[in-house]
Amino acid sequence: MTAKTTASGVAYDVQGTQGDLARRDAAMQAFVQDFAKTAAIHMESCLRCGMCATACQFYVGTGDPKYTPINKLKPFEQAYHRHVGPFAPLYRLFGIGSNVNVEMLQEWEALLFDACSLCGRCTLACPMGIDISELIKEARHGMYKAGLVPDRLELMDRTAKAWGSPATPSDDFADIIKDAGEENGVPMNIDLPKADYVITTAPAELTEHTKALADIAKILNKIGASWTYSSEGFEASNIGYINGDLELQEKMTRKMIDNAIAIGAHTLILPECGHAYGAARWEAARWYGGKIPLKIIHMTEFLDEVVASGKITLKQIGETTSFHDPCQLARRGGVVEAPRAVLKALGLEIKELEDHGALAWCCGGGGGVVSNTRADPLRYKAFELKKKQFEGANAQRFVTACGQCRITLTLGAKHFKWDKKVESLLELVADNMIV
Amino acid sequence: MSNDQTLAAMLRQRGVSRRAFLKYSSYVASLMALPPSSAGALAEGLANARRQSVIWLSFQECTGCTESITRSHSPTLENLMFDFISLDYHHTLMAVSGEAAEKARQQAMEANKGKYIVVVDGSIPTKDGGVYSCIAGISNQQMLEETLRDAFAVVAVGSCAAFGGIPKANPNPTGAVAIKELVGDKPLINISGCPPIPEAMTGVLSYVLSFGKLPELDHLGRPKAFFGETIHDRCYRRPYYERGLFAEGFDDEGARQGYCLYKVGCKGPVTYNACATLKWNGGTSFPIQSGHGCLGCSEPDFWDQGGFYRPLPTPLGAMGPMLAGAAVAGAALGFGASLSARQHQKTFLAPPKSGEE
Amino acid sequence: MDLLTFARGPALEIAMAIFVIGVLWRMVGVLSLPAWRDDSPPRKGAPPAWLAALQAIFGKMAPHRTFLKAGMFTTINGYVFHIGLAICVFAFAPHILFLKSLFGLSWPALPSGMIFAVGAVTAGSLIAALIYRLTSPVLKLISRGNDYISWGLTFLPVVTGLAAASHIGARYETLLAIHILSICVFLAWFPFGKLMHAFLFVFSRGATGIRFRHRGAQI
Amino acid sequence: MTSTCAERGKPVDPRMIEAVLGEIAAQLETFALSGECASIDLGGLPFSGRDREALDARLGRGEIQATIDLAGRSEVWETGFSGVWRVRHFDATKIIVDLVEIASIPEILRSDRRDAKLAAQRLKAALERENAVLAENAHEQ
Repeated sequence: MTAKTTASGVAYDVQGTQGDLARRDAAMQAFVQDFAKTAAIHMESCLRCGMCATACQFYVGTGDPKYTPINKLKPFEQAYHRHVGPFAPLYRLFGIGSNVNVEMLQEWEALLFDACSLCGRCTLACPMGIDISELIKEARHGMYKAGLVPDRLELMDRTAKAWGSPATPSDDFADIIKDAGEENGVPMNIDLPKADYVITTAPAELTEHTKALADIAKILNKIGASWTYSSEGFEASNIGYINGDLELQEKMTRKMIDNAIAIGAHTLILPECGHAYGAARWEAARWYGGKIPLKIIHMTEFLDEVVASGKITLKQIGETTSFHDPCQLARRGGVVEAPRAVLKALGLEIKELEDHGALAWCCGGGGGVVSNTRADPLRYKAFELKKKQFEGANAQRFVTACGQCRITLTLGAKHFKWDKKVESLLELVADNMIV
Repeated sequence: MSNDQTLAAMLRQRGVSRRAFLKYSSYVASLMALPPSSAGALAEGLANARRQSVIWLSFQECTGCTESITRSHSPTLENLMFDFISLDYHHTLMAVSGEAAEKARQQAMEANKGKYIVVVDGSIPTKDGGVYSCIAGISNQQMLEETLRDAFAVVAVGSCAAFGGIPKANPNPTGAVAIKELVGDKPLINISGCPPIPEAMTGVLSYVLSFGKLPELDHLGRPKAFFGETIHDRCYRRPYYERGLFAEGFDDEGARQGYCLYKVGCKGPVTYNACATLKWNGGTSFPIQSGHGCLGCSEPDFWDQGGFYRPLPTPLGAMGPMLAGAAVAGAALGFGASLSARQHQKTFLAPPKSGEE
Repeated sequence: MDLLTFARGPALEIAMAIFVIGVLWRMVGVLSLPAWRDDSPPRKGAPPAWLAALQAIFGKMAPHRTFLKAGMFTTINGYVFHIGLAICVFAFAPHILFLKSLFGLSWPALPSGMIFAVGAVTAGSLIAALIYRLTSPVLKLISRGNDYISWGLTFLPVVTGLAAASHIGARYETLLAIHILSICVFLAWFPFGKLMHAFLFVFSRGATGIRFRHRGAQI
Repeated sequence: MTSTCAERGKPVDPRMIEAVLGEIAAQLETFALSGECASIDLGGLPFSGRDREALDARLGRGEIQATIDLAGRSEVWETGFSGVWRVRHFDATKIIVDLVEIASIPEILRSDRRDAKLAAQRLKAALERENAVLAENAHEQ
């Protein structure tokens, strides 16, 4: 692993010992294999109108045209036209659609990883409906194969492979759960052979927000559900999904699903994590290879369910709050109403941000950006947009439903010496539940 | 009739004063849109001109052009034209025939060497040695070449002579060509039309007679005075075109209202001629006024423009079968491309190696 | 053969053939690629795929208000020249005759003067689009030859059409021939450049509509 | 050049007539100052029969009217404005040239001196012939 700089002064990381050509070929092969019908249609359709730039926090934050979302796809696009598009044979015959070289890929590493949080705002801005965010995620596959991803993300990848989680070895999981139970005075279930609910976690809960582990347990205990944590397949934040490591994505998905099936759960509860929702709720079936025989829901959806069903009652807080919609949950997941219903049940008056719901700005840290310290300056530019909207909404509280968003926003607040505390929806429910 | 006298002297003998030249010249000036003040110069030129020897050659034609000029609509005035010229040879009009006729032609050529005007109607067949039209034992091409040798200028009258016309229409079995293909560098005026407007013929001849030179011509060799504007430009139905009011057929309400005939195939917008202003049959009417679209008869290859009733902006060929074939070919290429892409996705760089493709 | 006969005859025939072959080649080539199967359970109340696609195809006609702030010019100008082009192409009597000869369908025309005015506005709007493309840093960066060629080949039929309608610059039959030839070039380029978006937008928007509405997400 | 039934229905366009009158007025002024003659061909203008009538009504009739009988009839008259003449040539039935002339006298009315020269010879010859006949008769008596 080495940090380097391209001729134009862009920092990039390199993994592995492949030669330049091998690296380029690995990327190209992965790019080429990735294209299915929808991606191909989208590759054909760009009008070069620049609308996507207006939607991208990294372009708006910096004003640098290279952060225009469609520009981040340049090498991927060239691979498409030269090898997959309907005129690819002509492109190859006449040697047009200039080929991608390793220098280009090095240059694009930062554009694909540092300057994209996979937030998908560009997709909504595109008049042709091109799902740019999805294409960037696919382009990352080739970058991973080429050993051209930010070192911090690659480190998490290797950790996840070795430990089953980028946060902690599987062997330590049971202890973390027990500790969280003791600290918060909540009885915990761990590694029960059979249960209706399996609770999964993301690194945020296993490191900074361990109270969340107890919070959900508290609620499940209250409703008298049969539930368990499991040392096997507890990790829902699928780092392969973010890094472009398809093998890891498949492995993590299968491990989590197979384990839940083995336990006989009818519901798998995903943690307060955005990408976990994208990877498990919408993509898991592809890796599982068919319909999954259990329900996969996000923590927020679960909270909405128990609150709406009246199984728990909540104290009325009676203050104003703004809600930060995690991109993968709201924009790309369709969960917009659920968190608001829960906030209302808590007696909170919602003061919406200027852009909220499906159109909310990203926290700036999604898609691995928060873990990739190299991207900090860019991330703070994005945070400023968010901060401005919070201040505009003028609410007392500031709630979200994603641990990574919460960490990103907290880091941003710290950087700008902003004294707003970012709260978790789960925590609010657990703390205000009438026992 | 002697050709040494001036026209003025000749007419004076018949008791006609110079006023006749002035009136005639006013008429020609008006026809050719010359400034009215030029009528004086034109009259003077005509009065001092000698009677012009004209040799009229008819080749692959229908005699419609001759019919047209002999029925010029202003007989009392335009008959003067026949006083100004000496029509020394014309199959249809001359009294003599056979060898006597050919002798008249030879005599006229001898007597007016370098000064006579050759008027041609009809196209020239060139295929198979020109056997498809012969007069007096020689092919039309031979007769034209022989007659042109000492001519002052050539006037190709009618679309057959000017552009090949109907004989040249697909598949052109006789290899007909326009006169301009055979005149070399002789000055040539094309007065196209099927038939041409008689005033255009008399106007042009008067101009040449008076000024001794050719009038201003367009890129097809036609006098701009008569072929400078399209039928559409001067059509009285033009306002309907601008307002989007069209006859859709020949017996619908639009046709009865006198709306624009563009949709039923009128070629007025691309046809240069003076029909809309001079009109026909003594200024009575012209095709569009009588309810039929312009055929475009004064334009090259008017017979092969896809049909008189096919609207101007439509493609000439029948596209249906071609497009069906193209669709099948396109779909096949598409499937092929997609199969090849799938294959390529599998095999591209599959056995690890450093070079690509 | 004069220029107009060439334009109305062989040129148009070849251009139409290229157009049809190219469009089908590209569309079939893309649409017959294999697709990922989505076995994830749809969000409760998600519309069926066809409806989801339609929702996106129509829904995407108006941008979300938040993107309008920065994208106002692109959006409004885009609407102006698209509607302008549609009016000029489909509401001008000679064009209707052309289309009728191909498809057998006909509809009422707008007055020529109105078409001329719309054509002039369209030409102005296209020029504005080009100026924007040449001056905006984002567009300068992402524009390719394709964008400029497609612009030029869209602009040409508009100006040659205006010239033909107003008889400016040359004789009418020459202007008409040039106009038709400009359309021939436009048609021949169409399948290979971004002009294809006239067909692709249905599938591009539709695919995203299906993906997003399946998830219960807004498009 | 000639009015036709199709055009006859056209309404009078007052702007066109005003424009022609303006042109006539300007040319007339020039003629008055410098003696320079001018001529306007109404056939070259998009004039209908009714337009001509309206124009002639505006110009009015002056003191002189003449008819020329030559290859069809011609009519010449001075309008109500001295120096402004109307010259109208007919073929057998219809107008073929229609002019407004600004001059002392329209050219067509003038007798050409070359014609006059011949006429003089003719007259002289006629007189001589007459005298000779008279002389012969006298001699016989």
